[in-house]
Amino acid sequence: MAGMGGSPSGGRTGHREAGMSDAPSLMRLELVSQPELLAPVRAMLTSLSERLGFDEVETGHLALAVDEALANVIRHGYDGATDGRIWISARVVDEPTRRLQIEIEDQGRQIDPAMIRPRDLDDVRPGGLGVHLMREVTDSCEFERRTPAGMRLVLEKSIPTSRSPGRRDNKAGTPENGTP
Amino acid sequence: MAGMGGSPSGGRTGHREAGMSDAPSLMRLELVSQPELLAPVRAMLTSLSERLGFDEVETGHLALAVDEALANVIRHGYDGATDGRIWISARVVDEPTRRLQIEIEDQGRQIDPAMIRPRDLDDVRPGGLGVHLMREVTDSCEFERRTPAGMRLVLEKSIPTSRSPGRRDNKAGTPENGTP
Amino acid sequence: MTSGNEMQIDVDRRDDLVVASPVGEIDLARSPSLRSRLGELLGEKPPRLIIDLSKVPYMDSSGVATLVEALQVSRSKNSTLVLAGMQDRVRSVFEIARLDTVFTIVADTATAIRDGS
Amino acid sequence: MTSGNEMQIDVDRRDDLVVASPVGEIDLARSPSLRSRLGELLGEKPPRLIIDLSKVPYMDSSGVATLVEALQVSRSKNSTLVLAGMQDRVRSVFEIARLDTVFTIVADTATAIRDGS
Ligand SMILES: Nc1ncnc2c1ncn2[C@@H]1O[C@H](COP(=O)(O)OP(=O)(O)O)[C@@H](O)[C@H]1O
Ligand SMILES: Nc1ncnc2c1ncn2[C@@H]1O[C@H](COP(=O)(O)OP(=O)(O)O)[C@@H](O)[C@H]1O
Repeated sequence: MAGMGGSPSGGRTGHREAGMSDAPSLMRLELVSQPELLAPVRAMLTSLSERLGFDEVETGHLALAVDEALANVIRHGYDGATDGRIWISARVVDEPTRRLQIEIEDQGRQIDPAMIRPRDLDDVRPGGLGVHLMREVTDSCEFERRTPAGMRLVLEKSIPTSRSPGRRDNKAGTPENGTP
Repeated sequence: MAGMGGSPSGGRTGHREAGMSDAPSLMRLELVSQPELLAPVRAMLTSLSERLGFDEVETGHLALAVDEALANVIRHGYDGATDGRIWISARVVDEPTRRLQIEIEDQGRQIDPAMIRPRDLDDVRPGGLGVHLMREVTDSCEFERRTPAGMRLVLEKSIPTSRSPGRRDNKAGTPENGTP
Repeated sequence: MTSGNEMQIDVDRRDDLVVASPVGEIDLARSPSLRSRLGELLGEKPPRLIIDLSKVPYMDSSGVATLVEALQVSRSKNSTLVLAGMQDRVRSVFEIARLDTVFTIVADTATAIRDGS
Repeated sequence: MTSGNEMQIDVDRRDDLVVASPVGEIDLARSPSLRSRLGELLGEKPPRLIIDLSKVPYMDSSGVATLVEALQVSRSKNSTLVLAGMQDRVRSVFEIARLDTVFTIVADTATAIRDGS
């Protein structure tokens, strides 16, 4: 299964950019820039991060960060056009610390990453909160220009190490653990 | 946004096979053949089909059909290896009737589609139910060999026309519809 | 693909107040629908508009922006806007956006009605 | 990626019966864990094993196969296996597989305990 030649999304593994880990993706999603698809993507990432051991709050934060990122691609990258393409990939990176890495790529408008920044929150007005929320709920949030077009955003969130959801309620010494 | 050249999953739109509609995909997912990813995929498809207007039972059936199909790819196509690739795409086809079409592709073992059939249910034994379930809960379920490797399965389920989830509880004549 | 974009909003009109209860997740797909319904309701210049968020399990910044705009419109119309019944996950978004002190936020609709805040 | 593969199963031992309550969706990732826990429990040769499915919102054919196997093992050990509290969506899978008459299926655990079926 090493070669990706002839696969429907051939060439995927040829795209390792600066900042991205070499770990293979668990999943890679291509979608059109329709706001209706944000809910399915959140549902998928919520389930994935629950399985990875994130708790409810962290899972909600991860879904929020990706939702905000995709909403920005749809609104700013593609100016609301619904036929743009967006790629989302998820991988688990173990070094230096275990974390979930989500990469979001588009082919839309490019912008200097330094220009993508949260606004002053004291100025209460509608909008301008997405980047602030993304930064607050992730451990890392890095934009860069893609070649030849569009933007790439890499979001990272540390995976809690100690929890194991499967055994959560089974304490040592209770009958259900004492089975021979 | 027409050309897909240079996109991370370049060449996608070049893959229109017999039996597949020309309608563009809403989403296309590439995943590794790990059973842990079945839950995230179900969550995504559940959310997508709710948004498309499927009711709870139909939504559950759709998720079940795709789950069974993926489980078979993992177990039979890849013999349980977790580094195989699987592609799932979802599109809405309008002609002749509006339906959700889910395509599942792999690069694993090939088998004569005529050999993939439900077993006699009167013989009660563990296993051998997946294909039967898939057929029962979808409107169409067609296997074919892919070129050069692996299998393709196209599942279809009709989209109910009359329901509109957004207005479900708002009846004409009630105050909330009488607003100027 | 459009059927899921319309926000279900249950509306209850009482003497001097309107209770609007959106049902479901509020994101970029649905906030335009929420925005236009709230605009309609505020157009009626209710003395008080209570937005019951108890059936909203998720809200992103497009939903928050819609509520900020509704707050501004309500002020221009001398309506009082109150957010009631916010779930924890939604409240955390308001806190991160530092809007939890900008809005009048109460535990539930009953409190909002009783307090006449 | 392994942390979510283990099925949480709460076990309650009473006089002549064991109640096993799996919690969560049962699919290809989790049915091996369910299979080994049920094998352990049946190894104790309980007169009755009640599997409480009230906290299982989803089951695919790998879960069904695991339960069919457990039924066969229970018979070989003269244990009585009862499925209790099945949610509608799970029941529909058993019906489509025409296994709803092969298993003893009761409304809830209390019924299973009382009836001594
Ligand atoms: N994907 C993107 N492509 C282009 N520009 C972006 C993108 N994401 C964010 N931006 C820029 O960053 C600014 C801040 O974004 P944000 O905090 O989400 O607020 P808002 O989108 O409401 O303006 C945007 O106004 C836009 O100029
Ligand atoms: N994706 C696939 N690739 C290869 N063979 C398959 C695939 N899906 C199903 N099959 C074949 O069809 C048979 C019936 O499948 P199913 O009804 O799911 O029962 P089970 O998988 O328990 O045997 C399998 O035993 C296998 O031989």
